[in-house]
Amino acid sequence: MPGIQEIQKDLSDDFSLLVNWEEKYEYLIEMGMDMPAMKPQNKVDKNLVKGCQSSVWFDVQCCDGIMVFEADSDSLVVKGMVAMLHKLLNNQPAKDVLETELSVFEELGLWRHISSQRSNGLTAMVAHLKAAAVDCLAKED
Amino acid sequence: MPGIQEIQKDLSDDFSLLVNWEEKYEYLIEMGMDMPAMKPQNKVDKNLVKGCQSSVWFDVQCCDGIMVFEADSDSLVVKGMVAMLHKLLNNQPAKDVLETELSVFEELGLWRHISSQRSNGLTAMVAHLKAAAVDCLAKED
Amino acid sequence: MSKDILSAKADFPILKQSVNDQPLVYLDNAATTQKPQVVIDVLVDYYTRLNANIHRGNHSLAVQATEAYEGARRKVAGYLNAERNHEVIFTRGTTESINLLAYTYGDKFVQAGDEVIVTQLEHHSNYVPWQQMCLRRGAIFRVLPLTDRGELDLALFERMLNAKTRLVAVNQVSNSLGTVNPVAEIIRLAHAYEVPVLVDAAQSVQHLAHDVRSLDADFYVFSGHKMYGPMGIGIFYGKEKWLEALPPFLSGGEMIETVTPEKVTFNVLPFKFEAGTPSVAQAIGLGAAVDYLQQFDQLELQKYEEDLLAYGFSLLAEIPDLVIYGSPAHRSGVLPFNVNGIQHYDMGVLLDSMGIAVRTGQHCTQPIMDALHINGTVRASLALYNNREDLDKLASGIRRVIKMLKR
Amino acid sequence: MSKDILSAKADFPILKQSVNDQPLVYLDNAATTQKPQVVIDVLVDYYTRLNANIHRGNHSLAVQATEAYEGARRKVAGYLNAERNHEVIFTRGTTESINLLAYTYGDKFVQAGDEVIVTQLEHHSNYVPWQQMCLRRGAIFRVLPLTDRGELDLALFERMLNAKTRLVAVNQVSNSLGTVNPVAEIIRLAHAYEVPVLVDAAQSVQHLAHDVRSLDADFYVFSGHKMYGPMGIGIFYGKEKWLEALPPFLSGGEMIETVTPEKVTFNVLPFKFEAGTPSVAQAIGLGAAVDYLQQFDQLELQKYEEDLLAYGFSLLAEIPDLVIYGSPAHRSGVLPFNVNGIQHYDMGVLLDSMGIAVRTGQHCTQPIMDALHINGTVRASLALYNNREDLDKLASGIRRVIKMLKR
Ligand SMILES: Cc1ncc(COP(=O)(O)O)c(C=O)c1O
Ligand SMILES: Cc1ncc(COP(=O)(O)O)c(C=O)c1O
Repeated sequence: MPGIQEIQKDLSDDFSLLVNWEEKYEYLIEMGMDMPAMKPQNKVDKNLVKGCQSSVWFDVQCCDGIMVFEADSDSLVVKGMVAMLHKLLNNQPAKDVLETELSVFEELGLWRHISSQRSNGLTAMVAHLKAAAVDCLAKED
Repeated sequence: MPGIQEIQKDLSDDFSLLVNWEEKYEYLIEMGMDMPAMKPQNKVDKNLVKGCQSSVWFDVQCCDGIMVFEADSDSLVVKGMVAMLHKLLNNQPAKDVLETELSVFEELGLWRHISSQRSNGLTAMVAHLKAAAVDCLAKED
Repeated sequence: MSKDILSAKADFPILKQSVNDQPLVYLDNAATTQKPQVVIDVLVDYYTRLNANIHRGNHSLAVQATEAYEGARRKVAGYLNAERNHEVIFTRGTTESINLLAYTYGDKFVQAGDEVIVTQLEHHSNYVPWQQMCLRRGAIFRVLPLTDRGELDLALFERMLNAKTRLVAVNQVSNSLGTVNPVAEIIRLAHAYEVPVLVDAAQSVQHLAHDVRSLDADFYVFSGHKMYGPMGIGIFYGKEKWLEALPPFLSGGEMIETVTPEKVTFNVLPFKFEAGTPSVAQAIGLGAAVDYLQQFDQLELQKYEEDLLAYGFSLLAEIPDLVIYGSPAHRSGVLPFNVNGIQHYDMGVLLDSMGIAVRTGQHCTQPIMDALHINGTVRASLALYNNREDLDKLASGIRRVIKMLKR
Repeated sequence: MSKDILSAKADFPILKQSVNDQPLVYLDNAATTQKPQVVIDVLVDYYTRLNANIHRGNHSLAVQATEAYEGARRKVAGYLNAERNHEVIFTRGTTESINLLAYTYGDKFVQAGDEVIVTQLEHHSNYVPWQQMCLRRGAIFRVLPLTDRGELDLALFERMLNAKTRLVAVNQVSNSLGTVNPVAEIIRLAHAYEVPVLVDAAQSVQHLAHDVRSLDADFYVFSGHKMYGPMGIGIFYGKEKWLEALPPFLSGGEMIETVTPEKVTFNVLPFKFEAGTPSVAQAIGLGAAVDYLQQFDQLELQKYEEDLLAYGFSLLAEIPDLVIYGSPAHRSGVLPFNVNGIQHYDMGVLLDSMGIAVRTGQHCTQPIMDALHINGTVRASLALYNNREDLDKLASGIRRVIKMLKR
């Protein structure tokens, strides 16, 4: 399993081949479609990260300090972002999730739109996953 | 007795000799000081044209359609303006007071400051005298 | 000679921009319009030549700034055909204007058990202030429902009116469906019960006729920023008799005549309702926007915008799976839609990636969304600088998005 | 390296102007300050590159405008050393901020028989809203008198405080006398009774220390236009616990979470208090003004302004028949005076003829004028761009006027 930094680098390389915003979004949406489906019974209110215009569900499990999660969104754009987070953080040690800076989002610029949205933004999603990582580590002690 | 238009012309000529604002104000203030004093017993509330920062009194009489008035102000600048109105309109037929456009104020520019003040402005004073002229004509009929 | 409408686009510097490497197509005009260079210039000129606090000053800057501010009031009064300049009060915008009335009218004229009528077509800004006022006063908040076509039912409205009705608040054009409401009729019916009517003209004053006297509106409110003027300025118009009857809202400098610890006396209209230092630059900017608008022949402008809207709908109608909301007899400025199976949010983000700015979501009209059983729409909305090319790009953008998402 | 204060004058384009054929000497800064070019530029940039309605939009302009607006909030919060950004609410200005509190705090926390304390040193904007609120709520409006020196008497204030006191409202610097009030002490004394304090910082935030946390102010309000920012924007700062406890003031778009005919739920801070489209451009402009101010070393700036004021008083003291009002131990920004036998109005108009802008009259502080038994003063007031030459011109201008009028 490659580390978060390595995956960031790969993603960044992939995106650098795309010439414009449309292509980047297309790629992102494809990533969303390729992400493993979330079990319907996990799409419950307690897993909902509530947003303004779209909903995101995260079901996070913690096994021996490793974070494992499923996720989904009713927006395909947001789902693409979720898939990117999934690629980066699923199956990673909670410690790394907590400590690694996710510079790739900044780098790609694509996220500006979504990240500054009040509550369903990328910032909120990352914060949600980092909080889960904290819980995960706490359980471990 | 020269007519209002004639006096306007004279005033305008006098002022045209003055090179700057300060000189114009000096001249104006002198006019105020030279104006015949108002009888103290006439400086009563009913003759007050109330203003924001200075007070003006007008005591207007009407004899055979001729307007005769005394006036004063606690501001020397305003008193100068009042004196100018006195020079223009005192002893003039009410009919002329009502009908003549007082273009001299516009011309001199000096009045901009005072005329746009909310209530103690030149506009208010002229309106007061024109209203008195209407009364004067009404009495005559 | 009135100005050519097709020349307008060149007057708006922001429209020359690229967004996401594409030339900007701005179709979010119901949220806020862009500003012509003349309005921007007036702001710069104000701050570089005139800036001063107004009304109480005797120095030259203060006098000139006061004249410019009061000049702007006269321009707005002229634009609205108000009977008196002092019937025009400057506020921050539509929302503040409505709250001003809700507080002052509520305190003075609304008692427990009285009724206030709004419609289901209102923006939150013309809904919540009345609801809150009714809660404060123990009054009954009544909502005229919209019909299946997205219109108001006049017969139903007439039945809602009664001796307990104290006020009617209605918009002239709905910001989320574009429905043009029969406000003249509503006013006539309400006046039969001696009930005053507030017209929310936020979406109409810049597009339709704007004559408060022939409309016989008691109150008429709108925002400068939606009619090519600066942010942070709006209008509260009220008939003199009402403005005289209402108590002041905000208190402080400027609206005071005399003050003692026991008592104050208030200043005359319009100052009674303009407490504190007003937004001088913005008011003058709004005056410049009015001047800009009045360069056009008003009927021609209305016709141009109507044709453009019809053209937009004809393009949308051809797109498979696209649903247009509402089918009112008369619509202005707004194209509300969704594509089946595509989230409005995704549509908005992806159109933006092509440089096309639209708005998505509930548009501050949750009651309408609830009535339509949806959680939002895509809304394209027009201004005088839009043209057919913009709408062609919108239509092909939508088709692109459908292709991207429906595989 | 901090910026040289003597270089500031060149940053303000309006100061290069002539008024009445004389170079402008602007000494009406307590009414409103002039704006540096950087603030004007930010407004132009906003309208030519960013303009959009904020918060609810997904398109690029809306996102960028939202970021710029929230960035301005962060700048102001930083400038005030607020604990949280959402404790900073944008309003139109000091007057609206005070009314916001008077309405919301009054409704929730003030009952018949309760007491509210203001001082005789207040501007009408921090006097009348409390008086009106007390009238609405049946509460007692108490006014702390000023001393012969034009100061507040802390011992007397302490005696006025009691278990019925609900709020204290006081300015940090008086706009008509320049008195610097001991607000830290006042807050300490009031907090001993668990009474919150509103600090009217309209005349202090731009001149003195501005740290709401070390001051422990519950509410702190001021106007952008008096601190080199645009017209029509101001700040209502409140401690989070108070902002959470207060009901909303204006209602409408933006401050709503959900709406049904029966009920609304309100948005989180700061949005709960920002109903309707905010003044986006002006907020960003205020942020630019904060950036501008922070280029200077704050202590050096304060020292510069203090020295300048002392210099001004030393010049005035030499003029025969000139009366200076008040003699407080600590004064900021304001030179209030009259010349015996000369109407303040005449002084103002004639100084203006020499290009010198001062303000004359009551300065929206009738209670102070009543206490001093006068009907007005001449007020020269300073900003960071003023220098000794301006004050030399003022002094010789006053001497000229005396010569013109006293013959
Ligand atoms: C001390 C003080 N408070 C309040 C105000 C009112 O400020 P604004 O008119 O900007 O609302 C002023 C402005 O003159 C002031 O000097
Ligand atoms: C119909 C309608 N009413 C009221 C408003 C509120 O206007 P503002 O946000 O400028 O106060 C809007 C703006 O979206 C609107 O469209």
